[in-house]
Amino acid sequence: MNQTIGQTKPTSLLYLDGVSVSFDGFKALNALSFVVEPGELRAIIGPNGAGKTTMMDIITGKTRPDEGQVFFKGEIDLTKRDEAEIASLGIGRKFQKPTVFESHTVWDNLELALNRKRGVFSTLFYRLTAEDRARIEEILATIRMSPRRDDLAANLSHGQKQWLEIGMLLAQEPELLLVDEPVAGMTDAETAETAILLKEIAKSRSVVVVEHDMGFIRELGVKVTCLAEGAVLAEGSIDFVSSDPKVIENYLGR
Amino acid sequence: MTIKTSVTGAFLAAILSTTAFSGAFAADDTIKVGILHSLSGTMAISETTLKDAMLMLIDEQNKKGGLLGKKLEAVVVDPASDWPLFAEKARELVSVDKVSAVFGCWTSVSRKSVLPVFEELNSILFYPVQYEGEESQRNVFYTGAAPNQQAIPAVDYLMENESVERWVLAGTDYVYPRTTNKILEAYLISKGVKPEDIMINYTPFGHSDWQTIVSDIKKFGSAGKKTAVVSTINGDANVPFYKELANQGVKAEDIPVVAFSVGEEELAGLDTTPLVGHLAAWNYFQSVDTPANAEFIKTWKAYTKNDKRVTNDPMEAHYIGFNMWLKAVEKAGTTDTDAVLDAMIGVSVPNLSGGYSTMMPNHHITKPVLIGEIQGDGQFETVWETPGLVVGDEWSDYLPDSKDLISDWRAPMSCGNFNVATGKCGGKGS
Amino acid sequence: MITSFLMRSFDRSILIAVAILVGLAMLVPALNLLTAPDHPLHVPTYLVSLFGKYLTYALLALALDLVWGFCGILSLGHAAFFALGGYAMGMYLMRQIGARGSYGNPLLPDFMVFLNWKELPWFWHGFDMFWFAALMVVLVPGLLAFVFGWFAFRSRVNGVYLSIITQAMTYALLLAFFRNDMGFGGNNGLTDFKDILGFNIQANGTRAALFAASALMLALCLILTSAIVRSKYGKVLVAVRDAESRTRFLGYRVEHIKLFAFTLSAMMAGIAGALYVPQVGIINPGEFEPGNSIEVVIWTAVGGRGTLIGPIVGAILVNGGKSIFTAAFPEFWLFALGGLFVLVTLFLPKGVVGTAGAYFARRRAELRGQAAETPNNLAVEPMAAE
Amino acid sequence: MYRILQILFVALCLVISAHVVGSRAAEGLGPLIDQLGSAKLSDMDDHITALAKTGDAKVIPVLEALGEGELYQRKSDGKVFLVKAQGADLLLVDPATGAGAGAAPKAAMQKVKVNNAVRRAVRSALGGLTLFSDDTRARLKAAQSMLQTPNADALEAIETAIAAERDGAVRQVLDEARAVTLLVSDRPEDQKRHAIALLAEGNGRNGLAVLTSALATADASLKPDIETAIARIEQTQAFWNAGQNVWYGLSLGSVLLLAAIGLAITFGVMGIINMAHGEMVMLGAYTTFLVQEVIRSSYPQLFDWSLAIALPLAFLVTGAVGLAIERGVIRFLYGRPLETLLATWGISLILQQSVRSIFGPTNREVGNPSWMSGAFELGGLTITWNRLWIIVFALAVFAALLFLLKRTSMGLKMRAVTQNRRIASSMGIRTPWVDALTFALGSGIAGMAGVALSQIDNVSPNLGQGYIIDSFMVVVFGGVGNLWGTLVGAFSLGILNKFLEPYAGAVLGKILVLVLIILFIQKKPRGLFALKGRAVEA
Repeated sequence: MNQTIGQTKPTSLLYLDGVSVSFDGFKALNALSFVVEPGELRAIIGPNGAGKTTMMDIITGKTRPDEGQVFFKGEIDLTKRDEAEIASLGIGRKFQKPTVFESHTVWDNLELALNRKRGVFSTLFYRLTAEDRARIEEILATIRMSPRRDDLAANLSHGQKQWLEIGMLLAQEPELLLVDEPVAGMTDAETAETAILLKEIAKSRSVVVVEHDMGFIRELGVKVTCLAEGAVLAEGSIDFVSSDPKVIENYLGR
Repeated sequence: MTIKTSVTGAFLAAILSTTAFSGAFAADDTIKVGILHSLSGTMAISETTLKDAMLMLIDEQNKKGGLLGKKLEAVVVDPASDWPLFAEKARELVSVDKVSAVFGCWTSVSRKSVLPVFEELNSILFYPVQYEGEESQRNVFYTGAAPNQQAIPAVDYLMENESVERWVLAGTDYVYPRTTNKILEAYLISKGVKPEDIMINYTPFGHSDWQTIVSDIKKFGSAGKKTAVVSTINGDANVPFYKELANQGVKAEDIPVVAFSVGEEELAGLDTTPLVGHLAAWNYFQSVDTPANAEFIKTWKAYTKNDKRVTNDPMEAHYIGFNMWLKAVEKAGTTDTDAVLDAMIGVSVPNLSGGYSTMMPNHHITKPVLIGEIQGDGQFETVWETPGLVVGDEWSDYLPDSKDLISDWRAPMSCGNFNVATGKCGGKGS
Repeated sequence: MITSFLMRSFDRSILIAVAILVGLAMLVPALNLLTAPDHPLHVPTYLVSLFGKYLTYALLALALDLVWGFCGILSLGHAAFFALGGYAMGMYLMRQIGARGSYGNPLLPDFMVFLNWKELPWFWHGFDMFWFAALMVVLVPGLLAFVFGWFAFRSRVNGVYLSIITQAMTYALLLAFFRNDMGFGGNNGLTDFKDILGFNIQANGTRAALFAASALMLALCLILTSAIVRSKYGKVLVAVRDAESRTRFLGYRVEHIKLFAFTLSAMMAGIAGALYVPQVGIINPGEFEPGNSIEVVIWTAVGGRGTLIGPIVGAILVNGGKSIFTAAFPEFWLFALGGLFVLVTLFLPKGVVGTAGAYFARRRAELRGQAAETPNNLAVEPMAAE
Repeated sequence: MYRILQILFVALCLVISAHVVGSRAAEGLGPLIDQLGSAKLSDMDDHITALAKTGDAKVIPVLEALGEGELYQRKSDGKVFLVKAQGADLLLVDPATGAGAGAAPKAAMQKVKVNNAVRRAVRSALGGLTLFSDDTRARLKAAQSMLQTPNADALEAIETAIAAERDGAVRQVLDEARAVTLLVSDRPEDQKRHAIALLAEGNGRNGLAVLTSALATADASLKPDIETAIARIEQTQAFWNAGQNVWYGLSLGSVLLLAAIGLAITFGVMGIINMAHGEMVMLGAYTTFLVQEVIRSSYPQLFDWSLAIALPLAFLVTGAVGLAIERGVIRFLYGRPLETLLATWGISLILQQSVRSIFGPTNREVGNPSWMSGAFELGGLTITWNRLWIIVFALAVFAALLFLLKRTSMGLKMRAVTQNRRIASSMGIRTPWVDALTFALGSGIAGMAGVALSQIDNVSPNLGQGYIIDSFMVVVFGGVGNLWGTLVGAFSLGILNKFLEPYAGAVLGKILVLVLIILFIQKKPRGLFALKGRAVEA
């Protein structure tokens, strides 16, 4: 397997090799290796404490690995960069708990997320151009929130916040999108719509989804990676993974 | 937004109405006296007593029939140990409450803060605390001790009676100790003390951990020469300092400490048994045995309804200042500032230590200097006294830049910093 | 670009506030100087200086609000920037005294003369020129804030930790300025000022002018802060306040965003201090007192943080109350002040202006008949436990 | 020379037949004592010497009373009495006969004036008189006074005493006293050289003082010996000084620990920025004051127990105040830490002013019980009892708190609630109650700290303010939420401060420590012992 990774490194979008990190003696990630190809939609499952969120923390620069390599687009070493830099490189992240700017309107949330210059002075003298306006309108339509554009984010329902956050990630125009449990707490209808939305998004970029909802993952119908105790347990189609005895033992239960 | 305007409006109205309100009270049937002492904050510990003392003095005077046939009325404000607030409150007392004179301030910085106000509004301030000198202002009367009325006699006493040869000058790092120590250093050197026999040490306000410094003092004192500590340590820091002295066994018989800022009030917070024999230099002690003082203490205890309340030097200074002001107003027949300023000079009133204190042309007064030893009961016992009265010297003779300056507020000189070398008013006069 | 940036700042409340301030800047001096003292509309000089002082406090509170209300940085050291600005101005005023000091030394301030200093310390040079002092008024606090913020924000010192080290900063400065060896007059600070720009500092005209300057400067800073918080940058500030890591993951350099606001705020605080000193006539290390910084926070909280008018109202209310109570109830005013802080945090967590604003917003919404839907937007339950 | 022979003679007589001599001299004693009453301060020395010469045992209480200021002269006839205060009156004792002489009002009596010079004369006279006392402690005291004020005249007396001395400790002091005295005498050089060698062995400052002054006057031949002896003593002292600094640092650290430990609960564990913490310390100190007031007026014999009584009371009083504050104000502010700052600041103003209104703005006297007074020597270290007890106390409080939090069910609940309120609540823990008790505990501990701090600091309304910033620094430096961090933080800041102080001075030292803390927080934004983990921030 290592050999294949070695070969895919130059072309793969995201490349993790032998990444380990521990907190106070607890090994959150244990020599994790993981590759995402351009345009791929990937689902990650795994029991609590398997290291899913920690992996995302490492990719987005929030946590530094104790050892191991993390490369983006083949050449860019992510372990040497901080969150803002990595975000600018084109990696977006959605948190487990929906995090939007509650005291801003839906529109402002998207405007802030828009992929424009983000320095102090460029934001200070920023004026909304027709182009930006059109882009925001477009995203609003995509996430089906056009009528609520002037509402404060604080007043959105839980599901709407999740969507707004996805919309913000779209506005960021990332090449790789990391999505942590996007359908937690959603109704079935919302879940279904979210699956459609993610598939739509994945057409133009790579997406990594962490999710517990097996139904949702089945709906996505993509390659699945199962993590346990900080390392990859199994990888493949949902049917392949869910029939793996180790996965059943560790995660799905009998 | 309407809220904002209405709030501001209401507030403006409130301010103006209090102004008008107190203005309305400024009827002609009373003479107002301002009391500008901190009642809260760090200085409340010292200043509150002075407020009470002033209220008592005014009360007593009213029992005697007031002044110029009118009752005296005290106006108390709280500048809260906040120096700019002192200026604000002084301005309020003079221009809103229209007081005839203000008794107040403790720290030098509070006095410095209000000086321009009294100058601008031409009113009178009585300042009752020992201070560093180097100042003489037309509108201020300094009833506390100048350095020559406290520090220098104390050092003389130690040199003569205790044959001290080695000196620790320990003080809080602010202007009074700095200046006093500069003066003392120059004075000691002029008396033949070698510079290496003088140790100067400054600590911050409210310093509470004295272990290192007390042990340094012990070390400095073990060089085979009689050593004494001259302490200009201020206020709150004294209690932990003395507690540390007592515990480390620094006895007065071996290394006496003479303090300029420790009075009866400060000792009230201490068990003084281990401190017996340490010294203080003041112009008044509660233990002074005169009928006037006995009367004063009796009135004070009755007024505060507390048998344990002590009296101290700044209280006596207010007593002197207040009586001088009464006399000057009577002499001038009016409370008008200019007339009172003229009448003040030369006024002589009894002090509490059995003599008379006189207001000199430099706005400082004559006082006896007493050296007292701390007793087990928290009082001082006078062990030495200047033979006569000492005139407060505002411009020290031991500082190079002030030795040529004098002050005389009588016409025609009317100058606070006349240079005798150049013969001109205004410092160097050049 | 600049005009459009500034034009953005004017909404109704800001316009009214600016109008009031400009009006005061003209009216108060006029009423003070042009009416006779017994005229019913006469404003005594005493009140002119007092209100001038309040306005500088208001500016300080506004500066704090920019970082606390909008960016969530609770600085407990803003009085330090205020004091530094004040010291810069004080040094200019000291140099203006020239040979009129007690000792008549043309170069050295009095406190240096009697402590036997022979020459002017290097950092006192240049302060005889107003432009230089004016520059230092913004540069020194700005630089300190920049350096301090650079380290603190880069290492992601946050929340309570940041508040405590800002306290440490102002406390260290307090101790440093108390030291006479520092060359800033020790505990007594700088006093006995005579002239400012050639005008007698005690003249009524100068006082009125200083009042007007304070009012206009406050108006100007209000416009500026309003423009800032309404720009995209302002939205980023609020975003940082509400969800710092989200902002970071969007690609914003949070440390730069914070640093700019912090530095700018410190500069405004410095200006406030510079206007404060000539009006109260003294600057001393007491201004660095950690408690002072906490008080500024309280003014802002009382008025309403996160609103621009709030801190101004809060500063004037609290200080006005202090002025009245210290004279009316000298023994008990601390109870009133302490009680006020407790009650405001308990019952008006959004401050006077914030609460009133929310109330009026609700009323308007009701009038428009959308009561049911109106997001009771900013109004978090006043006493939301947990 | 005559005088010391006299003393020696007297001393010997005292040992052999004190009674005979005593009664014989008694007739002359009365007038001699009465002379003290009317003498000038400058003549007192001679009168004291004359009294000492009589060698009468009755002189000892008279001189002691003189030193203590308990000798009074009757204004009417100039007769001098030993007195004891009894209410407003003075109880008189005739010094010559030791018999009671009735009582007299204070106004009728005048205290015999003493100053430091008189006290010194008394001390050395008593030293001579009690050098042969039966009481070991009196002999030790006498030997020490001989050591402190070397007087060549007393040399032979000391030597006689050494010969007679059986007690090792006294003997050691006497040997040192002899060496010191020898140096100021005109004894031959080799004896002096011997004395110098003896002094160089010890580490006493007395030796250093005598040697330094002897250096100026000594013969050229002796000078090298003295110089090496001085160098040697200084070397030992330098060694001990480092130890002394560590001790000072530990003791400062223990004060910081005491001040901060309550805050480590209310701020560190509960997250309340409790600006009223200092006022809790102050209330504890005032409780001590009240306890001592009651004891002084009603049960003076219990004074040494005053702190033991004050401790639980202070804990209860401040704990109750803390409980009231939590129930009345803070419980509405959980989850809004910065707002607890504003409210508690208001509370601290109110508490300060309340205390000022009730007790007055001035310092209140809190005495040291005898077991907390004075100092003892440990090698070259001077260790004051009060500091030692405070260190012990601070560590004891720390240990007790640690035990409470880690080993009891209450502690478990406290930790559970502060870590996850909702889950704790769903598990049946009454969270509001636990919150209140935790806050009360933190406040109560602050109150106990106040009892200890009343022993070394002012008891005034401002007491708390002096500690609040330092306490926060300690907790933040150590790492919020970690008690061990508070312990290590307090002691390391204390020691750092004390090592900087000799070089930088007290002020600059403190500034440096603050700057170092600021820099340290940049390096470790969560303090010395940060809690690590995934903990996603909001």
